[in-house]
Amino acid sequence: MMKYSFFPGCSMGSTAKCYRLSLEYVCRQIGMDLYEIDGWNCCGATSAHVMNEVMGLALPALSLAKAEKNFPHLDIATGCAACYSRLKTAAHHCKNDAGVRYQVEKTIGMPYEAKREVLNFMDIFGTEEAMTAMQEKIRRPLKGLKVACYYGCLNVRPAAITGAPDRENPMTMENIISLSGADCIDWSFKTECCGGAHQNDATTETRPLVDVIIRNAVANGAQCIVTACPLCNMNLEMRQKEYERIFGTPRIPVFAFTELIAIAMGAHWNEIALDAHYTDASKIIAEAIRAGKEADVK
Amino acid sequence: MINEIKNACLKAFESGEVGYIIGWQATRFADKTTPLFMRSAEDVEKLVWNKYCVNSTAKYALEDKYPEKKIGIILRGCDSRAVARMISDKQLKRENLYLIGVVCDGKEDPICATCSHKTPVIYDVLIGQPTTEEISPERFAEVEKIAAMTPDERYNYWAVQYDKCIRCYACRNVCPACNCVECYADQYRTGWQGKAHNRAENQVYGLTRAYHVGDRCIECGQCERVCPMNLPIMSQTRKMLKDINDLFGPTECGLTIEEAPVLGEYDLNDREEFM
Amino acid sequence: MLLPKEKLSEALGALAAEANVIAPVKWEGDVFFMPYKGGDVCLEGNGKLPPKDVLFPKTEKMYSYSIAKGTMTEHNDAAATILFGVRSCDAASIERLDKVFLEQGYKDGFYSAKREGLAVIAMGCDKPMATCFCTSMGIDPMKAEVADVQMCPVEGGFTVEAVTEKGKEIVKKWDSLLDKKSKAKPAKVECSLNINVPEDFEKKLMDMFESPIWDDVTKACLGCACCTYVCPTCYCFDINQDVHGDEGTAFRCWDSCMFSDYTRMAGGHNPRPSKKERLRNRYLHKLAYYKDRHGKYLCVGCGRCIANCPAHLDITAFAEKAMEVE
Amino acid sequence: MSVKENWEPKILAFCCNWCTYTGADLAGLNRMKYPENVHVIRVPCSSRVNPQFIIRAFQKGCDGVMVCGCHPGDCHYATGNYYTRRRFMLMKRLLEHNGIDPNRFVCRWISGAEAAKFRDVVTQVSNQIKAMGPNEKFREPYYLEKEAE
Amino acid sequence: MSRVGVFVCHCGTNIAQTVDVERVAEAAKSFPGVVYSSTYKYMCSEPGQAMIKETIEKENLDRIVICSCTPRMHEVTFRKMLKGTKINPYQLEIANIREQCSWVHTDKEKATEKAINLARMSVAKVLLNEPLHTSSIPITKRALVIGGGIAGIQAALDIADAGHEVVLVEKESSIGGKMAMLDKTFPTLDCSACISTPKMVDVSQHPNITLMTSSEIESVGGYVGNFDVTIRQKAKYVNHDICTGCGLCETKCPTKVISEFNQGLAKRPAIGKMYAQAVPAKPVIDPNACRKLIDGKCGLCAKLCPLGCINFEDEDKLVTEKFGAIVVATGYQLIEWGELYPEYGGGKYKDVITGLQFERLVNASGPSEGHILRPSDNTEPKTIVIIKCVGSRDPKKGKSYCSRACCMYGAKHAHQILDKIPGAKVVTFYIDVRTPGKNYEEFYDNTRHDGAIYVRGRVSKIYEEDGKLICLGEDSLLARKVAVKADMVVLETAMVPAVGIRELAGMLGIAVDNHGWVTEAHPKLRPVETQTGGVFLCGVCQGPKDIPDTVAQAGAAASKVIGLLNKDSMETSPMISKVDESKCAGCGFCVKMCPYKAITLEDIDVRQGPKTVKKTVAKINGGLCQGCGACNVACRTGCIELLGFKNNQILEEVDSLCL
Repeated sequence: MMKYSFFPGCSMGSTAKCYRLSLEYVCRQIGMDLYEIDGWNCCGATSAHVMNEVMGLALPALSLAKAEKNFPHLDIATGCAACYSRLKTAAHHCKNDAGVRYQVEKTIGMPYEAKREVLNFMDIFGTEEAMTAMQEKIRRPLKGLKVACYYGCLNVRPAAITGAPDRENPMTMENIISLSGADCIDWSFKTECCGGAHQNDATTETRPLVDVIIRNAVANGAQCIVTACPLCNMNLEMRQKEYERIFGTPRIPVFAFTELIAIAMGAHWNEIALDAHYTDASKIIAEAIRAGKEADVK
Repeated sequence: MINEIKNACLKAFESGEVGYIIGWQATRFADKTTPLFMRSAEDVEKLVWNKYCVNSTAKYALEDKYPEKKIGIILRGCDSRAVARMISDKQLKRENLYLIGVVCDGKEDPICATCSHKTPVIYDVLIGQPTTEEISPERFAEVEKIAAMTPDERYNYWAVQYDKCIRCYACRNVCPACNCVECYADQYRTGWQGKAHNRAENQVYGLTRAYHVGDRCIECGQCERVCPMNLPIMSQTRKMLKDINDLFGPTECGLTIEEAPVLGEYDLNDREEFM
Repeated sequence: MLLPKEKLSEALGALAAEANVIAPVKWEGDVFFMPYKGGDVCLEGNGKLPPKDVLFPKTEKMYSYSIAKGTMTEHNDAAATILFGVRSCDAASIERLDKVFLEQGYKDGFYSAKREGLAVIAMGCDKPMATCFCTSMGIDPMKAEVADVQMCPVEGGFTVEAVTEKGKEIVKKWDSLLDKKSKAKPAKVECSLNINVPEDFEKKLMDMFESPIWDDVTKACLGCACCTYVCPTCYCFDINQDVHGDEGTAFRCWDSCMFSDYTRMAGGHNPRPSKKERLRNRYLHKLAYYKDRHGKYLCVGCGRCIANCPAHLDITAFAEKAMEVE
Repeated sequence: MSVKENWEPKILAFCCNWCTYTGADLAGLNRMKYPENVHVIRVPCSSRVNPQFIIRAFQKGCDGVMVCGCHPGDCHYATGNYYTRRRFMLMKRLLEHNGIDPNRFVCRWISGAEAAKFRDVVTQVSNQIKAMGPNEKFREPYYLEKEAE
Repeated sequence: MSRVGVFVCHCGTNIAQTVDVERVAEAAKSFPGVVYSSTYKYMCSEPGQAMIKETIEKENLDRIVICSCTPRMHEVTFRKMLKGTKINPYQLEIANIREQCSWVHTDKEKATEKAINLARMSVAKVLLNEPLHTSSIPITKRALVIGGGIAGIQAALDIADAGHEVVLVEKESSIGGKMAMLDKTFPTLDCSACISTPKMVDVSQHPNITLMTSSEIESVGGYVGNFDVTIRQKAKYVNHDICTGCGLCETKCPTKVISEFNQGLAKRPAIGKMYAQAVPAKPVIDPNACRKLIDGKCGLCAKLCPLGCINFEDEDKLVTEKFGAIVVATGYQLIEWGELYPEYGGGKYKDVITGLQFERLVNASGPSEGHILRPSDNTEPKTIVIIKCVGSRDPKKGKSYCSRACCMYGAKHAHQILDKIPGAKVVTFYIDVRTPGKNYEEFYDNTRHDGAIYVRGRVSKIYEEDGKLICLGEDSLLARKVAVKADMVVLETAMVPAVGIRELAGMLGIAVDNHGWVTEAHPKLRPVETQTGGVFLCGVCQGPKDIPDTVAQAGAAASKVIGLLNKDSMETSPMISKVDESKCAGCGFCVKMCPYKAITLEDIDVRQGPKTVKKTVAKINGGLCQGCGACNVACRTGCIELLGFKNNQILEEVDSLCL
């Protein structure tokens, strides 16, 4: 039963277009239904809980409460690492601390019992059911494509809230990407910080962070980086031209992990807006598809 | 309810394991019952179950520590806690007992108002529907009433009570927590307790017994029931229980058969008030 | 003669002027025989504890000594007392105690001093309690054995009849209050609890020493001393010292045959090791041994042991069961 | 309660041999001064003091009782004073429940080096009890009669 | 009626100045039981004691009270004095009228009054004193040492040299422990093998020492002087009696498994000595590696062995022996840093090694014959990073304590690298450098002088990039980030207690703290003894320490054992608790309260009417009971009483105060 209530988050509709379209494509392919929570609101991302503790929990809790009202028996799925972190923290505190639950319920003006789990798409696609469903739909394996899976921070940390088994060397994305036929490389900067929101206000300090990540990926043979969070995606890809000018950082495309799966399932460029990438990605993809076909022929 | 208990007794006798079963029987007075020791099926007829079954049946098992066959006991909630008390004090062996638990409906005894365990905590067979239990708010009412007095008032209150005491030791002989082989009061040579009947000796007896059973008292109320002079003995042990509650965490005694009394334990982060 | 009800406290007040009067008074929820200090007297039922405390106190200081002063003094200062409101059963118990303390060769000095100074004003029973069975023990509720003055409750007051010289002096003090003309006679009264004790019941009981009924009769007993300490005719005592360095006192205090250490001998042997033997001994003493020696039952049927026994044992139930045994 | 002029209270102190008794000796060694009312009974460990002794002391006419031992954790017998702490927390409250004035029963931890603390505690307790006057509660009739003479 | 003598001492003027001793003696005459009282200037002096002895004879006294100074001073003296008389030394009470009376009061009247009270209390107690006799328990003159590291070896040698029999039990197939793995030892840099192997040989050749390797403690019973210990001698599958240790089997054995001794840096055959200089120098078969034992194939070594020592049907043997004393020397192991520090690669990178692995690399008899080579590609590393406090001083991830020796052996490693690899670069990341010993600081200075770079800060991440290990860290003194491209990283990991210490402590009845280090009787005053009589400890099992401290403690523990075993029997203090079994109900409240586990519940036969039945009663082991009296209060019936402080004695003392 692959049914989830869906919290899209702000970037899914805008900067993370590729992620959104490929995600919907894959869901269509494997028959997973996402029911968008009607009247969902901003999850507070990295700023709300800094300003006010209760507000930081109430904002996500409001959407969770609405989800609990509309679909009381569905877990909540969300794509962005920040939304995932905030929703999960709110659910965690409301479940375990009656005092916090009371304050949150008073603020949002409706009951919220935190009965359902909050999941990100790596958890969802990593389930047995989803993996077998995707396996059947793979038609164009991307043979030989070297991929570096990048998790960032909030998808994995803090372990107390996310429950990630291994916070230094997670492997959930690798298992999913290997379905698409691509080879995931072993590298050391999977969970290093990409600078997050500070890429806008403290660029000089955070610029080297992305440089080091990309260098380590390339040094370990990666042709592209795959992420599961629109913010990481944007930080790693958008300013590569500028880094190349300053540090001479090599340029490699950065995909959302659902894009590779969608391509491997046979999605056409414009169906998943592949051309919207800052760094041209079509060449290595085409090459990998061709290698995939030859392997089929043999 | 009475027939179910009788059937349980008959079944116990048929099983052949049980030597005798302790229950209640009527007396010539309508408002009194006396303990009944059923040895065979005919005795079971005499069994009664009404609101006057106030005697505790548990402590009689102490007199027969090496029975050939099992001792059957019909247990109300407080009797089951008495059996649990004596087992965890290693004075009774669980395998020597065949326990018929009966969910109590409250008896003609003031203690039943603050009873928190109408359902027996330990039994081989249970009769009646287990009820939801919670500790009654009135549990420490008596203690708080005394605590509100000034020290002198408190002393005078107790002085009057202990002037009444005739040292018949009924409270000791009925209390399941008082299960020593030889009571300190009977060891006249050691000199703990004088024989004279005066207020000071009675106070020594009252306080010593309260301290001895304080951390193991199961609040069955038998001591107050049996006292011919109606002394408020329970308020002494309940004072100890209230302090144990406040100082070392909520306690109710006689709920399990391996219970570690509070005074036999220590905890490094107990409250420190003697610095 | 008749003493009107409303004049009673005045009458007692008159007596209290010269001697100390002990009367049944309500204290702490029960009726006790206590020194009378005015106020009203409670005449329903009987005292929780028997009036024997007046003659045979719970704790009685007998002698005290001091090595430093080299002295030994006896404490036997018995003041004249008037015991009011004594029921026939308690009066009978006084007669039993007299026989034990005074008529067995050795006259107990302490008891006899108190007994001489005592005047007993008996009060008949018009409403015996549920546990009373004095009639079955050959006691007339309206006629006390050792009474100096016999009073009986009647309509509107109490009949007064002086029996002994002491009685006459007391009645003289009440002269002004008495209505001499009234011819009221107390009605006959019967106890609700009756056991018709057969002739030579004591012989039968004594032969039943080894009978199996003792097991089930005594099984429910808790072995406490409640019955002995509320019984008007129990007269066992223990003498002990209260030593303080080089001075001390010897005192006499109640003891009970139901206690384990009552018959424990040096070396630990105990002829009555368990409660079975002890309760048997108590029942036989009340219903057999004393009657066998002195012709009267030691049990006066006051019913206090039945009312106060924690395990609700009942001497009359035992008696009935004993009668059934051949 | 009028206090007779030159009445001196009698105070009993159970002191554990390894800590408080040593501290008391040290106070003597340093010639510290404290009132004469406190009489020390030496016990191997404060866990040897049976709370029934406290009742006995009041019965036999003491005006105040102290129980002193090592600080928890320093006990020569490792866990002795943990039990002492629990026993006397409960007995102190039971005595108060029965009318004994809380200041008449004091339990303090005094180590072998705290001679000054021993003196201060003893002085404070005896002054307190001197102010309170003789203890009428729990006393045996013998003492009440002796006082009457 | 007893005849008590009261002797009041003037103590020069110490007492007489503020206590009217004559009046005390006079008042004492009126106490019940007192037949004689007198005073003397110095009761504890020779003439004083003579006067007392003479009076005892003349007045036919049977108990005495001495009012003098504190009993903690002269109780022993007066008890010795009474040994010479007909009075039992314990029929004596001392009233402290000096430290707690004359010295602390000024008012003579009140002080005398108090002295009389104290005297009366002592007389009241002495009237109830019973004669007590010290009982003695035999001492088996054999010692058991658990653990064959340098601590166990040194303790065993010292005890054996004193002429006592020692059994040294070692879990591994050879003694030597961690020291045998080391190359050099700080601060003198003398070779570890050179100073430890001679001692190991001494152990094997010492007539008084029985060596039991591949053996573990199964169970411990009894008490000080009379421990009966069951030892499980695990199957060796090789008959050591006839084996000469030629090593033929070792060379021919086909299966190769990871060598634990070499910390996983090399392989070892299924049969063989733990290491070259192993003592006993005889091979042992590893049951979970040998193919013959696992699936019945092979058995080559049995065929080849000229003397036929191999026996595949060998089984564990349980041996029970009696011992007088036990020394725990179980040592330590290094913390499993893999799961705790994933940021250092969690064991993925081959070239991130622990201190002991480095010791094996730099050790001449190690897998690389002393050349420091990278385990990944056996090339000589040029830049080496040493990280200290991995797992130590880190309550969140590892242990909260400092492991004491790593600063010194870290500096030693730096020195060895600079010594063996010319032009090598050593960067040591540290929090603080601790050099707490003789010539330690000088050794550390020389190392820095030789060129070791010390960076104050922790390494936050190690990752591999084109063959190099990039260590990201910070230099908190210069407040700047540091990244070192290293060829090899040595982690100085924390020491943790040896596996199985909690079970062993449970068997011995000794305590371990929350980390698992054995709790000593007193950290400063009794560091090598434990709470249980007859059980001693030495070495790292008590807490992290270096070799000099370990050997010093081993000597101390040995001296304690020798002190105990020199006596044929041990006097137990007579002031122990005794149980009156007729009144004991077997409720067991006292058992839990005894800190020394001296009380056990046992069944005894009791006649109850015609039948004899089993009755549970408490029994006290005189050897273990230290006389604290806690059990006396636990017993409501009062049937367990501390001799010398019985309930009636203390009650009499309380009563006599207010007469």
